Amino acid sequence: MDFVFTDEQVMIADTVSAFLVESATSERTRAAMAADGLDRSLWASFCEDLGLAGIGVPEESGGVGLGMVEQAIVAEAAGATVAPLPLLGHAMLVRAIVAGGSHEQKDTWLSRLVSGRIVGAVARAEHWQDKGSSLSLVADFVPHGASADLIMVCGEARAWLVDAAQPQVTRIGHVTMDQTRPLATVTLTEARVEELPDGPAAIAAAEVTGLLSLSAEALGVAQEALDRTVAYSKERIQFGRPIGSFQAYKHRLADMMVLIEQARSAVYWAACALDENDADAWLALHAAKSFCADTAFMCAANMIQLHGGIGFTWEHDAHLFFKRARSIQTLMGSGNHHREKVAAMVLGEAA
Amino acid sequence: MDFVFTDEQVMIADTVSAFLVESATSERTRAAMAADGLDRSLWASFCEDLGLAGIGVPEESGGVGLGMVEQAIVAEAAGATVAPLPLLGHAMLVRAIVAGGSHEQKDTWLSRLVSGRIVGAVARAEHWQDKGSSLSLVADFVPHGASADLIMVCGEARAWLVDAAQPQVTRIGHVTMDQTRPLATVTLTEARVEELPDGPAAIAAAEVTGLLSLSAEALGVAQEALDRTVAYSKERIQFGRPIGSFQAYKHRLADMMVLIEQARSAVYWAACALDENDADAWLALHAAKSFCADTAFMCAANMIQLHGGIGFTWEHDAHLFFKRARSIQTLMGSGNHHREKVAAMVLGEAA
Amino acid sequence: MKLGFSLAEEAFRDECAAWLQDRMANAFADIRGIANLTEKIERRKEWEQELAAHRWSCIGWPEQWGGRGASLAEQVIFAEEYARAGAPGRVNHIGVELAGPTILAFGTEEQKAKFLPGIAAGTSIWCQGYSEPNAGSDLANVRTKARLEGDQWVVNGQKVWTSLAHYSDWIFVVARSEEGSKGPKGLTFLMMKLDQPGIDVVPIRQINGEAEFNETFFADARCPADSLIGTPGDGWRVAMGLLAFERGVSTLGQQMGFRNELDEIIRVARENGAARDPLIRQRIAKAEIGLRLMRYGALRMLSRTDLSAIDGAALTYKIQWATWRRDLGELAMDVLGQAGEIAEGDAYEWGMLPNLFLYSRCDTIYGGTNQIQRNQIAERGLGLPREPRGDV
Amino acid sequence: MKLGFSLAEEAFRDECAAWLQDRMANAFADIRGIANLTEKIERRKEWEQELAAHRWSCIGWPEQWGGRGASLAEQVIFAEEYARAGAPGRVNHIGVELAGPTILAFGTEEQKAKFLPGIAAGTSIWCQGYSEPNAGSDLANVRTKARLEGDQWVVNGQKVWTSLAHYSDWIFVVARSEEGSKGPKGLTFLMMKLDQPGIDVVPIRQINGEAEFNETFFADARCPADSLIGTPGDGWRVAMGLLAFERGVSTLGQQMGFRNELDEIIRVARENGAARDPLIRQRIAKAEIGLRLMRYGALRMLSRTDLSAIDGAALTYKIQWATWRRDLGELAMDVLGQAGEIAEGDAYEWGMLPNLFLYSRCDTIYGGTNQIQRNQIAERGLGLPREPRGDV
Repeated sequence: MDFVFTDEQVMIADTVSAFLVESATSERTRAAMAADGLDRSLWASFCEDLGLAGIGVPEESGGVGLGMVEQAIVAEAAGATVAPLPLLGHAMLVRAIVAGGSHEQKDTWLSRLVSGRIVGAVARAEHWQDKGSSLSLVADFVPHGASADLIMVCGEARAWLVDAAQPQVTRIGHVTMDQTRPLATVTLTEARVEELPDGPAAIAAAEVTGLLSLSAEALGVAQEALDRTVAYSKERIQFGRPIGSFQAYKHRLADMMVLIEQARSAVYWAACALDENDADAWLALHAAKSFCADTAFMCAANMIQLHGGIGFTWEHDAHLFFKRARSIQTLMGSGNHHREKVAAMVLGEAA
Repeated sequence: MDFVFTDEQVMIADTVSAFLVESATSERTRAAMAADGLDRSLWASFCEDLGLAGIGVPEESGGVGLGMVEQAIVAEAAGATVAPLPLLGHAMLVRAIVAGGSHEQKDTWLSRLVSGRIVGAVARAEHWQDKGSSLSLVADFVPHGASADLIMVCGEARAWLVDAAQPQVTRIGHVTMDQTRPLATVTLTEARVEELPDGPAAIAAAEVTGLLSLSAEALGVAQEALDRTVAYSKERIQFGRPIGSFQAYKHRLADMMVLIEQARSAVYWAACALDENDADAWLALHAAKSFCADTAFMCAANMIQLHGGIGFTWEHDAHLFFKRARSIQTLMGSGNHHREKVAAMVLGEAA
Repeated sequence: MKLGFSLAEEAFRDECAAWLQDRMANAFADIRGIANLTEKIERRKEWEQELAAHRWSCIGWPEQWGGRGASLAEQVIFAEEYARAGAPGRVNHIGVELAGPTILAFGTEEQKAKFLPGIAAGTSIWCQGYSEPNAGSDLANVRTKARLEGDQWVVNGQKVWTSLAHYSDWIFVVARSEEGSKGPKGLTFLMMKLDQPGIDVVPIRQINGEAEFNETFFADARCPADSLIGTPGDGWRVAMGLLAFERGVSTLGQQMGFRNELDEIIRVARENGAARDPLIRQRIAKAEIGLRLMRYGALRMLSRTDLSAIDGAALTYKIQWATWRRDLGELAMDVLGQAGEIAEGDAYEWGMLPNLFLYSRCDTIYGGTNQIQRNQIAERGLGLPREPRGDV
Repeated sequence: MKLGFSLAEEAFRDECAAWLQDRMANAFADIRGIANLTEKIERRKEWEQELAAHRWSCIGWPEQWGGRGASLAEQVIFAEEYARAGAPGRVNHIGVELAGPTILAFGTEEQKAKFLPGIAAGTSIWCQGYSEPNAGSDLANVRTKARLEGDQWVVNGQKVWTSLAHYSDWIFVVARSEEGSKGPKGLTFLMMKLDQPGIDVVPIRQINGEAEFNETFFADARCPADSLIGTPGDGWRVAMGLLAFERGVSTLGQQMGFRNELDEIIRVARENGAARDPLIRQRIAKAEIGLRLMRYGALRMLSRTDLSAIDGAALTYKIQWATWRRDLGELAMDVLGQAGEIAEGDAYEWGMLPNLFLYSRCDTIYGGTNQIQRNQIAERGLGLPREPRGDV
């Protein structure tokens, strides 16, 4: 039992954070927002220079073979900069292929994904029509779906890989409230697909990776919203005093910190529980997703409020955090949904 | 349209408030708490000297024939002093007999109740055994039920008056968290009863009177909790300043005031809606009960918190308000229950 | 205490309802239901003039100045019927509800004659210049300067959050006219024509992608010497009086807009099944209760005989509606689910409910943040000691 | 980063679990599960001595002073197994967790030899004298006075909220030893025997009807000159160091008590059907999540290598658990429904859940109110400017 980062984990956290703070600037983010919400050059250097896109991939498949704690560290840093990167879908897809793909699929896709040559996404559909090697379906709300080259489509216990470039696949990229991670509608019309041999394993891997990544991202959003607001509160003078000296202002910042400390415990509890195959791993994931998303929203909303008028302008970055926080709340199940799962578990009801 | 008190209503409010502030002292309340939670001498002088026990009774039956606004004014003042009086059951019973009783029942009971010679209570039972003139049942959680002489028992659409002195009636007065209004279990074993000819009218009158009274009482509790805490905050010095000068403290008091102003609108909206037979009267009652009870609880809880250590001692009165507020929340349906009713109404669902 | 209306009042209701409904069904059907501040401005100016032509533009004003001297009950009724008919948001809200009443209360007879007819006629649109970039919530920290040069005031500085300045004819400005004065002292309240070379209006884009607010720059902007209300140095008192008018009958009209938003949430919730979720149901109920209590709070506030007295319902109104609407925005998004995150078209433009969610984040800030409201409530409403001012 | 335990640690778990479960099943079965501070005190003092006899009373202390020099993981394991076995609340909590570590950190070798064996043996029960009636949250506003008379300190004044003083042997007192000093300066930290004519302990009845706290009066109370920790005037530093020890491994034991309360709520909810209510289910889930996050927050806090550094998890812990437990109390009552308002017997005495509801109102006040916690978090954790102190 040692619930602090190892030296290597501290180094990863410092590296990824330094890289993103320097590269994922507000200017670049806003340029990506005006396009498809993806900074391709940033993603390329994330994959090539930083080499952290292969965290979830074993070394023999070209990855760096690290665990969920490291996955969370990267997602946290990405959240803190609201970076316009396809990290969520990438991490989900990579771990899904590792968990449920064939040898050929791993050989074919993992190195291309890890090197950043192709962009990945994951979609889910309620209904589909399966004609052996071709598949028809509509999947809504796919993060970065319009920018992806390879999409894993999940339907109940089955999962298929789809090359998005074929004409049988159409993507409609929507104007999305959070422009740093636009959603798309993906339609397959008798598209060529290759099914993953272990669908349930692939889907489970994608799901736990997605929930953990969103939780960690939310932690990053929340902490950065607090840090920036604290900095502002020490500079901004009103009524002849720095606004951070007013007690009510202080107490709101303190409340943010109280939540963030819990969110941090939640993320790394869940990450360790996954890495250590702990029986409570799902409980931890439901807890982390609901708690961290709500914390991020509360902190980003306070970031706007505590900045006053400037906080609600387009020009200030506060709305980027606010919109990201809201989108995290909605993606992959609301807070109420995950709390209901927790309730069923602690009340001893069957899943 | 004139949503302020008339001069007569201002006078009633001033009179009842002055009477209770002078008579319903903490000492007398604590003496009643150690007994059955009823200050009989206070009740006698409320009925005789003040003459306001007959608000709900027409003048021809010995009452003063006033409306629901006046009923609310009295309940608000009683709440503000957490007076150990049987007002809730009294008001419910009196208005029930007026609405659904026979001439004989009105003649027999109203003047005795209004003069304070007998104490009334109202009970509700889920199941009963009716053998013509005798009735058997168990009713739980009857406010001041162990102290009452005349109890109206309601079962679905029927209502009976029961003389509590007969041996076929047993009352168990419970040690109750709010000792200013103890609850009792009332058991009838082939007891003599007289049925009210219009049961539904009697029950409806009791219910609207009870809900409005509890809402108004809650308003009184909340306002008094705020007023006493404001007074304390101007006197109490910490860190070299009156604690009321600290911004976070101020903001909590401000939040209390914001809720209380809404609670006041709720109570008198509901009272007017009842007096004017407005179609929204039930909506107003559900709104008032849920909103005012929650407001009272929030304010009384803050009263404890903002008094610091002294606030949680037995010797200080804060816990009396806190316990009364909690009991108001629970009596006659929780906040969630009443909000669910509101939701069904606004969503256009059948009641 | 009485909520209902008299027979005469109900007759008045019939009269204005008939007039409003006819206009909204026919001549002005094209602007029916417009709630935001910036759509179809020209047609809405025509609508202001149509109201004026039938003496419906400012019914609470004295008859002499184009009003009807309407009673409170009549004003309440008109506000209700105006909204019920779906008549559009008033583009001259600030003229009718703030500038006009301020001139009526503090202006000279000459000023009344000069300004009120244009407001009543719907031909002069007004905006307000209070906030400044470095002042924020500290409203009295005014740096915009005014100096008297001959028979003109010359104004230099910058105002911010001047909503609708880009469509307005007049602006009222609080400027520092005494060199070296601080805080609320030495300020003067001026009325200036916007269309002049010394004034530049730059829109500010908000979180929802639209621009309703502006920065307004003054570089040797000018107005005649008699354009001030009150006396030089007395501007703070006038400005504070004006803020009090913000809590008038127009709040009821505002509430009708809220009603539409809540109704839309209810409609969507019934349609997409969110209305079956007990947690959503609780929040819909809370929203409904909050809206009703706003209405009865406004009626309590308006029914007071002494309008100048500090009153709990009036002091608490701003934070109450702003917080209610912020919560409503979150409810709207939770009812919409993921669909709420996607715009219908190809531009960053939002339908009623997502826009409510985004725009309501401004509500708790402009016109006095929730924090400032709480200070005011505590200090003016509860008499708590003032926070010590710093000297940085 | 790792949550699991090693094989050696699991072996340690088996050892202490076996010992604890045997005692709770046999020799001490009569005090199994007692959570409150005042029940069966004499038997629980015997239990302290039983723990000591087998070197389980303060396993984190050095072996020299009766401990085992246990690792953090071992301390965590022991705390878990202690609670799992249903062993009762430690009556000498303050001695073992606060007084002992303070003496270990700041005391002389003589003081260690004098005081530590009694604490380790469970024969000296301790309580603390910090708060004063006129100080409240302003802990440094100490008026109790100490003066050196020959070879003795003579103490006069009053302390309040001294929990368990009526069952204790020793009290540590922060007193003003420099005439005319103010605030945190001029204070001295003294250890005094309670059983003497100059000290009078008067219980304070709380909201739940019980009395766990006391007022403690000092009238020429005495202790030897060498009863101070640190130097005269240096008491504030010692007292603050002691408060830091409050956030040690014992928090995990406290959390096991919370676990029992939440489990009881879950049991009742399943039994009476409240568990079918989606609103209750959300709150149960929130409580479960909050409790788990407290555990992992405590583990983060304890896993730090530099225990003196200011740490977010440590700074936020008090407000976190106090607020969690207050909310739990409200959940308990909502699950119980009206039945929660009625006591089982004829006295004003409450079962676990209603008592939780009432007593948790103290939690957010004693040991630093939630307000003070937020000040600390903002000023020490976030580096925000201090609130100006007044001079009344």
